[in-house]
Parts: sequence; C-alpha cells; structure tokens
Amino acid sequence: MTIEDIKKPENLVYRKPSLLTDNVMHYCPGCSHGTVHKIIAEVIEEMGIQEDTIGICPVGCSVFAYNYIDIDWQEAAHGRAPALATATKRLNPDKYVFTYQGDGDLASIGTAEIIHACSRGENIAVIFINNGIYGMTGGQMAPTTLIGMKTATTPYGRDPKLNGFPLVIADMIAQLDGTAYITRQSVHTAAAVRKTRNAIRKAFEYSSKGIGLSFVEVVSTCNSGWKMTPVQANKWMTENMFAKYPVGDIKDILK
Amino acid sequence: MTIEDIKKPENLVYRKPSLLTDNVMHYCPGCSHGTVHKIIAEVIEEMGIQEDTIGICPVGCSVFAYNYIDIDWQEAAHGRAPALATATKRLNPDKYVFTYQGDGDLASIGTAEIIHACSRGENIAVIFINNGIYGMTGGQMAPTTLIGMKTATTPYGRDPKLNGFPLVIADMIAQLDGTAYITRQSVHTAAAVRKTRNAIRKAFEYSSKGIGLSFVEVVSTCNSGWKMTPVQANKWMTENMFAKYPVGDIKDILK
Amino acid sequence: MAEKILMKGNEAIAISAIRNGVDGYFGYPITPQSEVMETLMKEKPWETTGMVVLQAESETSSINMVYGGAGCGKKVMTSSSSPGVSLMCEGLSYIAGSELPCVVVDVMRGGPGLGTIQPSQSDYNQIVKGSGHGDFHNIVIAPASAQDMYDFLDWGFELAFKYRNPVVILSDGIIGQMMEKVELRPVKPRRTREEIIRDCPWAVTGKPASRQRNIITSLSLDADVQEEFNRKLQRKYAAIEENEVKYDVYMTGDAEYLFVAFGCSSRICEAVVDILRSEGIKAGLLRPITLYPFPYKEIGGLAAGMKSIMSIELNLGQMVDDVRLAVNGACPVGFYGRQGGNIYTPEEIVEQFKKFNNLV
Amino acid sequence: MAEKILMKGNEAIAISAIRNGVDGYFGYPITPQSEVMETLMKEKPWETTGMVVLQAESETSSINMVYGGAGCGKKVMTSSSSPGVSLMCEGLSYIAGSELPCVVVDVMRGGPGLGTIQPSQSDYNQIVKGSGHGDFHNIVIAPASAQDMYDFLDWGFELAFKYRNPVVILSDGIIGQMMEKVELRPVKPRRTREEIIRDCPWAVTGKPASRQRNIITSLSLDADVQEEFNRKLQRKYAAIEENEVKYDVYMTGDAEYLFVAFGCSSRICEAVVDILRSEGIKAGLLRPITLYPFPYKEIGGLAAGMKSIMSIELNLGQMVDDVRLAVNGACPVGFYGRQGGNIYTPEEIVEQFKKFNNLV
Amino acid sequence: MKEEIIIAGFGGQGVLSMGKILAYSAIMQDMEVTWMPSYGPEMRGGTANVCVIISDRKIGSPIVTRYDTAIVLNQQSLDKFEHSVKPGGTLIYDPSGISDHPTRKDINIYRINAIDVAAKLGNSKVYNMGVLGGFLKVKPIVSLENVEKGLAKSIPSRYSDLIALNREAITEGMSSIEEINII
Amino acid sequence: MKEEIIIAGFGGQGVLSMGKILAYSAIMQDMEVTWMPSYGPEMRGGTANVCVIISDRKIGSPIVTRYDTAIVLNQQSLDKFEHSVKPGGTLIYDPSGISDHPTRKDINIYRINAIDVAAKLGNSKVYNMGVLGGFLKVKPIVSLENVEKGLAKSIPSRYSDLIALNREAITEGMSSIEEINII
Amino acid sequence: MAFKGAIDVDIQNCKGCSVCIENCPTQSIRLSGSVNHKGYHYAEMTGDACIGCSSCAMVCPDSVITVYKIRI
Amino acid sequence: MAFKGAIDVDIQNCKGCSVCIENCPTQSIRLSGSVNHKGYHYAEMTGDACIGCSSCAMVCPDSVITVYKIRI
Ligand SMILES: Cc1ncc(C[n+]2csc(CCOP(=O)(O)OP(=O)(O)O)c2C)c(N)n1
Ligand SMILES: Cc1ncc(C[n+]2csc(CCOP(=O)(O)OP(=O)(O)O)c2C)c(N)n1
Ligand code: SF4
Ligand code: SF4
Ligand code: SF4
Ligand code: SF4
Ligand code: SF4
Ligand code: SF4
Ligand SMILES: [Mg+2]
Ligand SMILES: [Mg+2]
Repeated sequence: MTIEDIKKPENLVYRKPSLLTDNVMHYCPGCSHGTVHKIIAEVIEEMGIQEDTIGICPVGCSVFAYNYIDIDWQEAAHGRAPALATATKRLNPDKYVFTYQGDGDLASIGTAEIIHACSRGENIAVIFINNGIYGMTGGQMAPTTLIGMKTATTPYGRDPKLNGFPLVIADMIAQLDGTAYITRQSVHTAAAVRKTRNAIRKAFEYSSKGIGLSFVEVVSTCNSGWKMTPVQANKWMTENMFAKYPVGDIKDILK
Repeated sequence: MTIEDIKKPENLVYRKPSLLTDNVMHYCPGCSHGTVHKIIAEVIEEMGIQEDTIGICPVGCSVFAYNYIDIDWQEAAHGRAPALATATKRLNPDKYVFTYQGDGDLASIGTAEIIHACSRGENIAVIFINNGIYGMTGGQMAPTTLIGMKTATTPYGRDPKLNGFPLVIADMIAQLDGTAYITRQSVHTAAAVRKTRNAIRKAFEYSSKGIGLSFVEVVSTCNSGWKMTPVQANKWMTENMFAKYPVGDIKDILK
Repeated sequence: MAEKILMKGNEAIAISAIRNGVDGYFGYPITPQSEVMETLMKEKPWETTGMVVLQAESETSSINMVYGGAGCGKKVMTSSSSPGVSLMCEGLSYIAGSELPCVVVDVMRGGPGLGTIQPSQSDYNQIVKGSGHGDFHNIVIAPASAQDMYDFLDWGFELAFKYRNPVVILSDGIIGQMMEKVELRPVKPRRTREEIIRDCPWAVTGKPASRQRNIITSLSLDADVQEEFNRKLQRKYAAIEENEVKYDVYMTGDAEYLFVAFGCSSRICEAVVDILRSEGIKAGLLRPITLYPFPYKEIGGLAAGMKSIMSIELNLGQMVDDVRLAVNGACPVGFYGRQGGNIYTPEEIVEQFKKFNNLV
Repeated sequence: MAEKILMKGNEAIAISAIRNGVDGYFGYPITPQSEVMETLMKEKPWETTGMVVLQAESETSSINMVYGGAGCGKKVMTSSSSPGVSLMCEGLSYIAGSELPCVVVDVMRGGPGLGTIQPSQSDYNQIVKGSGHGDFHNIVIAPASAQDMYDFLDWGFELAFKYRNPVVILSDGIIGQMMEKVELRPVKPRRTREEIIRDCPWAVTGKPASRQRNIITSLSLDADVQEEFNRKLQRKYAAIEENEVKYDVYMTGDAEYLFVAFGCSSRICEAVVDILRSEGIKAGLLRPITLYPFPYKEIGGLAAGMKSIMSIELNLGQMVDDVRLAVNGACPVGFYGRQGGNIYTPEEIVEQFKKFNNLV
Repeated sequence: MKEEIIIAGFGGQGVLSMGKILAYSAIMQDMEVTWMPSYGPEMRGGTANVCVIISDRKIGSPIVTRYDTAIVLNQQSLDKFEHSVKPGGTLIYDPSGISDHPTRKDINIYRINAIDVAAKLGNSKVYNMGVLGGFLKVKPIVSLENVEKGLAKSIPSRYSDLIALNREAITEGMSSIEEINII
Repeated sequence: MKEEIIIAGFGGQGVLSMGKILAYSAIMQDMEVTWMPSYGPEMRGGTANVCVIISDRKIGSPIVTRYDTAIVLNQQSLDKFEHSVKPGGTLIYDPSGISDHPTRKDINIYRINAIDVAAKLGNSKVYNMGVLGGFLKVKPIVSLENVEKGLAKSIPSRYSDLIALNREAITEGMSSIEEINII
Repeated sequence: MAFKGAIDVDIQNCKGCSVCIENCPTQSIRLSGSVNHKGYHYAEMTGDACIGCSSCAMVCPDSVITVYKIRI
Repeated sequence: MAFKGAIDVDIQNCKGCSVCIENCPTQSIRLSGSVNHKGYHYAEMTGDACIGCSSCAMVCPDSVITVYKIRI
C-alpha cells in the first residue's frame, strides 16, 4: 500500500477546521496563537454555533484574530474586551460571546474590566493567552512575566523590587462569586491540545447556562519575544512557566 | 469632688489629636470617615512622623481629608490614588506614603491601580473605607454593596443577576505576592477603634520595612446613603456587613 | 394634548431613552448627571421594553460597553460629566474609527481637574475639537432645556445611525439639574432583531452562511487602506457639514450686533437681547444647536452686516474661536464668560457688551 | 566638539532624560515609542543618577504616577502614542488644574481608534485644543529631529517648572523611529531635596513645623474660588502666549507664498521651498515650534504680504484652523495633508501648491 | 408676570418637594416654570435650597441672584438670602430656631410658624405644605384648584390619601402667616 | 551629494545594523544622515527594511518612495523594491533563494552572494558586512577609514574583537560583487 | 482601684450623632434638649457616673470630646 | 489493531517551526532541505512509520497538516 493510497477522502482523520479562513496567519512561526485559534474554530464548528457566536479580539498579537475564524467579530480597545463582551452578551443573551485576550491586554491595562466582568458574573467565555510577555509591541514585560525573565523592559531579568511580582490572574478571579469555570491549559503537545479543546468547549457551554463567567487560560509561548526557537520555547515553558502557572482546573461550580 | 475639679490639665486622658486641624469636618453626623481621620492623626502624632508622611486623598466623601489632617497631601483623580502613591513613594523612599480611599474609588474605577500597586509590592499603606456605597455622589451602588441592599442605583435592592456580586477586595489581594499585611477592622466601638489604631500603626510601620504593601480595610457606615440614623447604621453594619466582610487579620507576612 | 411632566433634564434623558426604544444604557455615577442612571434604575425598563441598564465599573468601561453594544447595531448610550468624559476619549476615537452609532451625554461641570460640580460649558474644546486621538469628529448637539434633553436624545440617535458616528449631547449642570415641563412624544418601540439586521447590515449579529462575516474594527496597518478610510470619513464629515447644521436665531433680522451662545447661555442671551432692544440697541442672537457641524456659513453670512459679534460662554473662551473662523475678519469678535459655576446675569452681559462696543 | 551619537528620536528622549536630571519616568509600551522606556531600562539610571523608571499597568496609571511625582516637585515624565495619550486626558486635566509641571511625549501614530502604527500628526487637535475637560492648555512643543527630541526634553521641563504646567512634546513616528546624529549637551544633575524645597515651595515634601501643609489639588466647590482660580490660569496662559512663542522661518524675507508646517512636515517643506525657489516662485516656510502658544501674531504679520498660505500636515487639516485664525481673512489659506502613515514627497506638495494657487 | 423665588432650609424640611409642588401647580395654570436645586455635597448635612421661577413667558436663566421672594426656614438660610431679596420684594421665614431676625426695611417680611401647623395636623411631614400655604396667601400666583392638581401630580399615587392632609396644611398655613414688616 | 538607500531582507539578515553602520560611517565623514526603519508588527517573521539617507546638506524627509540604491536580500524585498529604484539608480541583490530575478533595464544591477562571504569567514553574523562591502565597492560614498570608525561606534565595546572580522567581510564583499546589468 | 471621670464637649461642633452615647458604659452622656448654631442637639455629660474611660471620645467622628480622669 | 497513516503538508503555508516534528511519536515528519516562497524550510513526511495519530496536525499553529489513516 502506497502513501497515496492512504491519502483518500474516506481516510481523512484530521484537517484544518472549516471555520478557519484561508488567510495566512501573520503570527511568527510556532506561535501558540495559531493553535488556539484552530481549537476555537473546531469547537464552534463542532457545536454548530457559527451563527450564534460573537468574538471580541484584543489589542495584542491576536488583534487580527478576526481574519482567521469565520464568525462575526469586534475589535476591542486595548484591555477592554470584557466591557465590549458584557454589553454584547447582555444585549444578545442568546448568543455565545467570548473574548480572546493576551496577558498584557487582560492582566495589565484591562485588569479592572476583567475583574468586574468576573465579579458581575457575565455569561461570557474568556480565552486568556498567557505568554508572559507583550508580543505585539516587541517583547516588553507583562504582569505575568516570570521573575528573572529577560524582556525588552527588563533587559537584566525581572526583579520584583524594581518591576513587581508576577500576577496570577486565574487564581485571583477564582475567588469571585461571578466565575463559574476556571482552568489553565496549554497547547504544546497533542494531549494538551485535546484538553484545551475540551476546556474551551466547556467554557462555551457554561456561558450559555447563566451561571457566570468561564475562563480558559492557555499558558503559551512567544518564541520571538523570548528569543528562542519554537521548540526551545515549548521546553522553556514546561520547565519554567508551569511552575508558576500549573495547568489544571481551578474552579468548576458545577462539580 | 466636683466635675470641674476633675477637668484639670493634669487629669486629661483623651483629647483631639494635635494633628487634626480645627476645620469643621464636612461629613454627615456620625460618619465613619471622621473617626478614621482621627485615628490616622493619632498614629502619625504617636509615631512622630508628621514631616515624613505624605497622604493621598481619593475622590469620594473624603476628598477633603487634606483639610483635616495636618500633613502634606495630594488629591488623586478618582481611583488613581495608588498610582500617585507609587510614584510618591518611589521618588521619596524615606517617606511614609499612604492612600485613603473609599470603596467606589478603590474597588470600582480604581481596581487596576490597587491590584497593580499590590502586585508590585509598593511600600505604601492603604486605608480602605468600605461603606458599601458611593457616599459622595448620593448613595449609588458600590462594588461592595451587599446583595439586597437598596441604593440610588439599586432602588429595589442589589440583584446579582442585574448588578453583579459584592467584591471582596481584601481577600483577593491577600493572594498577591506584593502584599505584606492585610486586615479588616471597624470603628463603631471603642474596642474597634483601638484595634483599628493598632492596625493602622502596623501598616505604617510595615510600609517602611520594604516588605510590600499594607492594607487596612475599615468596614464603615454611610448613614446618609443607607438612610438610617448613625446608631442604626452601626447596628446594621454589625448585623449585615460583618457577615460578608468579617473583621480580623487576613495576612501578615511577618507572622 | 400630550402630557406635560415636570422633570429634570437628566430625568428627561432617561425617560426619553425608554420611550424611544433605546436598547442599552451603560454608565457610572458622577454629579451632576447621576439622575440619568438613577431614573432608569427606578423605572426598570428591562421589565417593560427589555432595555438593558448597567452600572459599569468606570467611564472607561461604560464607553467600551457602548462600543460593544453599538457594534451589535443596538441603540446604546452613556452619560457622564466632564472628568468622566475625559476617560472616554480613547473609546470615542475607537467608536468613530469603527464607524459606529452611539449617543454620549456630557452634563458639563467646571474644570480643569476635579474642579467643581457646578455648571460650566468648558468641555466645548474637548468635545467639539479633540475628544480623542486621530482625525475624527463627534456630532455635537447642545440642548437648552429639559424638553431639548428629551427630544435631542432621539434626534441624536437618528443622526448617529444616519452617519454611523458618535453623537455627543453637550449639556451642562443647569440643564441637567433643572426641572421644567416636558412634553412626552409618542413611544417608539425597540427595533426587532430582524429590523436591526435589515437596517444595520454591517452589525455583528451572528454570521449566517448567507453573508461574509462582519468585523467591527478601526485597525488597518496598510497606510493606503488607512488613508482611504480617513478620506472616506472626511467625505462623511463633509456631508454632515452640508446637511445637518442646525441653529436658532432671535431678532437677527435687522440686528447690528450679534450674540452667539449655545445651551443654557443662549437662554440668558435672549433676555440680553430683550434688554438691549428695550434700550433701542438692535441686538440679535444666534444659538448654534449643532456645535459640530458648526454654523460657520450662517454666522459668516450675518457677520457682514454686523458692528460686532460677541460669543457668550460659561468658560474662558472656547467656541469664540469657531465664531472667529466663521467671521473671518468681517467684523470685531468679542467674548464674555464666567467660570466655576458662576452664572452671568443678563444685566452683567449687557454691561460687558457696552464695554466691548464702547457704548458707555 | 561634543560627542555626536547616532540615535533614534525615542532614544534621544531617554538619554536626555538621564543626562538632564529627570527624577522619574513612568510609561506603558506602545508602538512607535516603546524605545523610550526600553532605552531607560537598558541604561538603568537608578544605579547612576537615582532616576526611577517604572513600567505602569496602563497609560491611565502612568499619567497619574506622573501626577503624583510632579506633586512632590520632582522632574517626572511619561511618553506614549496616540491611543495611549487619549487615556491620559483626565490626568492631564488634573495636572493642569493642580498647576503641576511635567513632560509628556506623544509620538503620534495614525488614528482614529487603533488606526495604524505609522507616523501621523493627527493628535494636533486633541493635544493643542482639548486634551481633557475644562479650561486649560498644555504647552505644546514640536520637535523635527532627533536632536530636537534631545533638546526639547530639557526645554520642556524648563517651561513646565517656569509655569507649573504640563508640557507635551508632540512628536511622531518618524521623529521617534528615525536615527540621526545627536550632540549630547553637558550633564545636569538631579536636584537635591534641598533644591526642590527651595525651588518648589508648593511641593509635597513632608510638612515641617515651619510651614503650612502643602496640598496638591484641583478641587474647589466654591464657585468664586474656582472662578478666581480659572482667571489665574488665564493670566498664566496670557503670559505664556506673550513670552514663549517660538518658531523658525525659512526664506520668508521676500516670500509671496507661505507654507506653515510643524515637526517632520516642516523638514519636507524646506525641500518644497527649495524646489519652488528654483522655479522662480518666491515661497517661504514658517515652522511653529511651539504649537501652544501658537505664533498667531507672526503668521498674521506675514499674512498681509502673501498671495496665499498653505498649511501642510500629516492629517486631514487640524493646525490649518489656527493658521486661519492667525490670518483672519488677510489672504487665502489652503491645506494639504496625507494620512494613515503615507508621507508626502516634496514634489507632491509642489503639485498641490500649484493647484491651489492656479499656477498650472 | 414673573416670580423668582428661593426656598431654603435644612435638608429634612421638604424644601425641594415644596418647590416642586409649587412648580407643578404653576404648570397646571399653564405657566412656564423652572425649578433649580443647589446640588452636590454642599447639601450634605447642611442646607438645601431650590430656586423656582414662574412666568407667563419663556424663562431664561433658572439661576438668579436676586429674588422676588425668599422663603427661609433656618438661620443659615436667612443669613444667606435676606440680602438677595429685591427691594420691594418679600421674605417669609420660620421663626423657630432663629436667633437673629431679619432687619431689612425695604422689603415685606412675613413669619410663619409651620411647626405649629404640622403639630396641629399631627404629621410633621406636612411642615412644608404649611409654609407653601403661607406663601400662597401672600402671593396668590396660582389658584388653589391648580395647587390641588399640582399636588396630585407630585405625590406618588400610592400616597394619594395624603393629598387631603396636604391641602389642609396649606389652608392652615394660609391662616397662620403673620405680617412683620410691610412697606 | 545625496544618496537615498533602501536595505531590505529577512529580520535575521542584519539589515538594520548594516544600515546603522553605514549611517555611522557617514557621520564620521561629517555628513548628514537619517536611518528610518519600517517598524511594528509587519516585521513579525516577515521582512525588515531600513531607509538610509546620506547627504552633505540637511535632510528633509527620512522616508522616500524612490531610491538611488536598493539593496534587497530576499525575494519579497526584490519584488517590493525593484520598481522603486530611480531610473539610472542601482539595485544590489543576493541571488540565494531568489527565483524571479530583476528585470529592469534602466538601472545598474549588481549581485552579491554574501552567504559565501560569511561562509568563507566562518561566521554567519558577518553576512551583512559582506553586503555592505559590495555596496561600498559600487558606491564609495564613505571612505573605508570612516567605515572603520563607524564600525567601532556601532559595535558594543564588549564585541570589539569582532571589528577585524567585520572589516575582513567588507573587503571580501567588495571583491565578490558582480555586475549584472550596467547602463 | 476606681476612677472618676468627666468630659468636655465642644458643643458648637458636635453633630448630635449619638454614637458616643451608644458607647458609654455608664450612661453618662446624652443629647441636650437645646440645639447649637448648626441646629444639632449636642451631646452633654449627665450624672456623675463617668469613669473617664474615653470610649465616647474615641468613637466620636468629630473629635469634640475631651476626657479627664482621676484615680479615687 | 494497527493503523497506517499519511499526512499532507500545505508547504507554501508551513512556517517551518518544527513543533509538529517534536510531537510525532514515530519520527515521520521532518523539515525539508528546500525552502518555500517565504523562505521557510517546510515540513514533510518521511518514511512510512506514520500511524495517522494526528498529533502533528493538532499542534500545528498554522493548520497546514491534513492527516489520513487506515486500519491495517
Ligand atoms: C491604549 C494602548 N496602549 C498600548 C497599546 C500598545 N499595545 C498593543 S498590544 C500591547 C500588548 C500586547 O501584549 P499581550 O496582551 O500580552 O498580547 P500578545 O501580543 O503577547 O499576544 C500593547 C501594550 C495600545 N495599542 N493601546
Ligand atoms: C472620573 C470620575 N468619575 C466619577 C466621579 C464621581 N464620583 C465622585 S466620588 C465617587 C464615588 C465615591 O464613593 P466611594 O469611593 O465609595 O467614597 P465615599 O463617598 O463612599 O466615601 C464618584 C463616582 C468623579 N469625580 N470622577
Ligand atoms: S511576537 Fe510572540 S505572540 Fe506575537 S506572533 Fe510572534 S511569537 Fe506570537
Ligand atoms: S454621605 Fe455617607 S460617607 Fe459621605 S459624609 Fe455622609 S455619611 Fe459619610
Ligand atoms: S459622637 Fe461626637 S458628634 Fe456625635 S453626638 Fe457624640 S459628641 Fe456629638
Ligand atoms: S469617658 Fe467613658 S464613662 Fe465617661 S462619658 Fe465617656 S464613655 Fe462614658
Ligand atoms: S507545525 Fe505546522 S507550520 Fe510548524 S513546521 Fe510543522 S507543519 Fe510547518
Ligand atoms: S500523524 Fe502522527 S505519526 Fe503521522 S506524522 Fe503526524 S504525528 Fe507523526
Ligand atoms: Mg502576551
Ligand atoms: Mg463608599
């Protein structure tokens, strides 16, 4: 049996999800954003909710997410995606509304917006790409940057005395009465991708139950900002990021 | 022995602290702000640090705090006191710098500023007056308003579905690596006043140790906003506010 | 006859919102406009029309909620006062840059900074000239009564949707806090989902198979695309300037002296004109109702025949620059203003007028 | 000869800050100005001059850190680009209302909204006219080279402290990103605590028994007090307008046509003047260096003898209104602009000039 | 006809709602009105005041600095507004708690002890209606019939049983007001 | 004398620092220079380019749309900038990885295989200096002496041992450049 | 060891909030029947049971109470 | 029960990041010696050990891998 015999439509087991557009992603090679986009597209496709889903993009490398997933989108101001999502969901309670945000966007300038969306228990899903850095603007420190990590604004490594401590957002919002499901995942292996897909699906499902906000943090890499190859970056992530941001479920009010 | 015999300088055991000015406070009768001001004046007097202390006022009923305590003050924009304090302290590391903030100021519009000052571990003291309402603007809902509580913007009582859940700030920031001492107190009885004085003194002392941010929440009344007499308000506070905001120490990294 | 109700300008905004089918209000308390949200909360329209009313955590958040709601093709609004409006500048720029309709009410108080909570008109420059980065304009309309507050809200939404542009109702503490009688107009229901899809094909309503996805954004990294977008905006503004200028005149027919005043100041200037007329001085008043687009042509046209024109404002001289641009040297232009919550009396303005015109 | 270093305008700002004794920088990353903070972080001045450099959580926070630092009498600054500057409007209004000195650098990019990260001059209206609520002005200075970036930072602080007023350095993505040679000036040390107490008796430095407490505030609920404060501000602005106007002229001596352009545009317009002169057309250029105070008198003075004046801006026509106010009808005023990051060539401007003046 | 009135007192004296009822009554009489309160934190624990203007023509500024009538219900308000009454104008005050009485000779001065009125009717809430009655006796610019309509408009319908009581207080106020100085 | 140069290639090819060294060399020769990079996310994984202008007079715009010289180091840059060279101007390109070669007949075209230069010197980091050498051969607008000074200024002192290597690469580049089309 | 106390109230600045009264262990403080300039019924000492414990003064928001105490 | 698989790579859109290679349990994918139009060494299938597990495709950020599998 030749390889060409195997490559037949009836043997197809994995393809690019139909909700991913043909636009070539502008991300650096190996960037986690692309993988998470794919997962979201898969979940929306799987759930058959293309027409019922509205996405809110952040300002960050994923600012162009709207070019890649074939649903209606709004582009928020930097950090304000939860505010846009709040209004969008309250005005369209029958829609699935989700934000897609980086760690600078969500954990720095947008701190008040995410905390209050959580505290109000908005029925939205939040996908939080924690790559420990500001990718878009050229690799400056993010609130989630690890101690000792070098960035464009911590060229000698993050020093808590000068630059403060890393902020662990997911644990912080887990305390809030308005959050329903909070989990931390990653996308560096096939197994991780599977778990993240399940998590995102659950977040979408929960967000239609009227039980509050669901939050999926994806510990990610920014190999450009980290100045590593994509493969090195994944390794560095498992060895360093996971220590501060361990993967796993943090809160599930239906469990 | 007549009463006039007792009222002699040598028998004086309690007087208005010398650092409280003679300006008549603009607060409503029975308002907790006045009591906390007095305590702060006492602590500064006791510690002999008038010349070394800089206060940052909020926008809220205590916007005029600078009229009452005889130290140098800055008036922040609404919610931004921690940002002013951060700069003030970093530029004057030998000073005691504290903010004095209401719950609308600190827990609503100023959420990002307080969280990041905590996360950076700024060496400041924060006095947080949680009266569960916006006093200054006429009694609207604050993030800390209890469920069911009537305010100008929740005239039928706070309903979490419509208005979100109460936000418990002190517990939330206790998780952050940059906070050193977090406590919740009140000023409705003499015993409570004593504890609050100790807490504020400790917060000032810790803030000069370079170990991070100290935070004293004072569960307070706003009898005008609550539409009660001051005495009723104190009672309502102990019966209702304390259930959600129990008094006591929450974090002390030196213990 | 329609019912006349005594209400505050702020209350009129709230009642008008409910009766005119507004879909959502997002706001944050600030004096002197907190009654807008308070009235809405008291009326609980979510139980009747289904209107959403939400207290946001800040003005930054309010305007971004408005941004999100507007992107859905909904009729959404916020209200605030000067310092709060300053926090909306980035949001307004995004809304204009995404070509979305919305209404923002600024019930002005005195500044700069925390300033005073008393009435003022000192946000003119900010709202009319520069309420955010980049090349854009708010459509700005200036009510002078509680009735205007009621009526302009609906008119504001009409303009906002016609041009897909933010509209600012530039009011002040007097108009907001004052009670006057207000005539309620017939009720307009909220639009249905189908009507929104029909009228706002650009809106984010959930992508069916039958159309391309809708994207609300103000971003374009390609210089040519961004430039063409800016030119498109400019064409829109040209159309607005052509079609939407609105103003009132009082006794300008034979006037030799003109006052220009907006909002509450225009009410006071009517009395000024009456006093001067009673003294035999031919004064008249032009009240710009739209501040952007500004009645340049109309004032320029009147200027030719005038001995002088005075701009009367509760600030230190802001609209006067637009008056000067309109007059373009055709006659002397003067200014008188008060600040900090102090309001001029007609007599005081008469005196200043005479000083400026050497009539004493 | 002083050392000449090849550096970006953004780097020049950072190096100048360290060498001119700035006490604190507070900022948030945004293209095209992130190199300001990055350079400071690389230089770690806290180990040498003791300067504080802090990455804030947002521009809102940066400007309020600046506000706090300025209240202490310290030389403090921030830098950002258009959307970030929009978030500083409330803070700028507070700083002006509290009469505090500070320097804010706006390295403009195209808007509105998220827009583009390419160079632009479209924040003119916001920064010069209305960067916040209430009656106040920023002093605005416009660099046209990396050397200007270096020099204006220090000049900006001089003006800021002289008038206790915010100063905005209105730059753009070209000036910020471009490397040119920069001559380093002699070092100025940071002021000591004693010097600050002496020079800034109003500053919050800790209240000794010997003086009243110092209070930094912009609040006054009493209308008369607030009004008097506003008038005081106005007197200050009058002094600034009287004393601080700064501009450059090129070939205006015998000019019959005038260009007005600031910042990077003024560099391009010099080439335009050269081309026109080579064709025998007597063109000249006035470059406003201070945008507030604007050189009204100077342009007004030149206008009398001109056949026309053109304002050339990387936006859709903003400064041109100030040019018109200056000219006050004395000659025709034209405008040409590009947007979205597109930059005009001298030839393109020449063509537009000829069109406007019917010289084709 | 144009009447510019300031009503001032403590927050709890019903100053604002008295102004509102007066304004509504004038609307019922087809007149133009403005009702402009002092607002903001200055009210906190201190005085409240409202300027009501009633006119048969369009009203310019709802804020004026000189009044046809000042109704002042505590010492602070008396001190503040006695000198803002136009010469020939009217001052009405409640003497309870007043130590420094009005002194002007160029205005008409009246006194109303509305606490007595309220006491007589057994409900402290109608204090302000007593004052309103006094004012209407002195300045009958709106008919009692329209005042009744104004009352009905101003009082939430669930309290409509209070209308009769309020009307009584107005009548009582009308008969209680005393002349002090008539020019 | 005024030379407007665009240098374009992949991010990793040292395009920006080559421009910087050239600019610094011109400063050492007492000329005016501007160095203006493309910036922002468009650089991400894609191309980087920088416009260097060297002149003996004050320079107006540092951004131009037509160049005296284009130095292009990958296909995308060649495609983008071939048509921006002024008629009579110069195009220098690196043929490795190029499938569609330049076609213009009205400009001077040169080719430099700088990968070979770098390989020869055993250090891929000097790739860009090979290209610079080629350029200087064709356009000797700065003396080698001043280039050396420029190098010293541009390279952090801790890497000063690299200067000799860089100089070698420049010399090597000068001898490697080939004429393709000379008008 | 017992104490006897006395308090002074700055009656013009007292706001009559009664918080002190609630906190007195010996019922030695009450609101006066008269009002001060601001119209408040101010606090005053009553009886001779005061033990000078300062509780009233500590909780007074307006800091208008001064306390004296002697050992008896 | 065993599987045999094969993959297709959209080579023009592959960015050569190697993330797929790291994730393949059977070392059936490698970077090509040639580059695509964008200059990237793209991924390609190698050998016949592929079991069609889709791991490579799941982790590919650019979704350029299609996977086929049959039971053998
Ligand atoms: C108000 C404002 N401030 C700053 C910026 C610049 N900016 C754009 S994206 C970004 C941070 C992006 O980092 P992150 O959210 O972590 O996303 P990533 O690129 O890492 O995915 C910043 C600071 C902006 N666009 N607007
Ligand atoms: C930007 C801005 N938004 C809103 C306001 C209006 N405002 C003043 S104080 C305040 C809330 C005060 O409440 P809190 O902080 O709880 O203080 P309290 O008065 O209860 O002590 C608000 C919303 C303002 N001054 N500035
Ligand atoms: S900069 Fe970082 S986050 Fe942005 S696309 Fe590149 S790798 Fe991804
Ligand atoms: S309104 Fe409330 S918080 Fe403000 S002074 Fe009165 S009681 Fe105190
Ligand atoms: S607590 Fe103070 S203000 Fe209140 S009644 Fe007692 S003495 Fe007066
Ligand atoms: S000092 Fe103690 S005993 Fe005396 S009045 Fe005060 S609370 Fe009562
Ligand atoms: S993961 Fe995708 S983009 Fe990366 S090398 Fe493999 S096939 Fe190419
Ligand atoms: S499908 Fe599985 S076995 Fe086949 S190449 Fe991909 S990862 Fe390897
Ligand atoms: Mg990030
Ligand atoms: Mg409060």
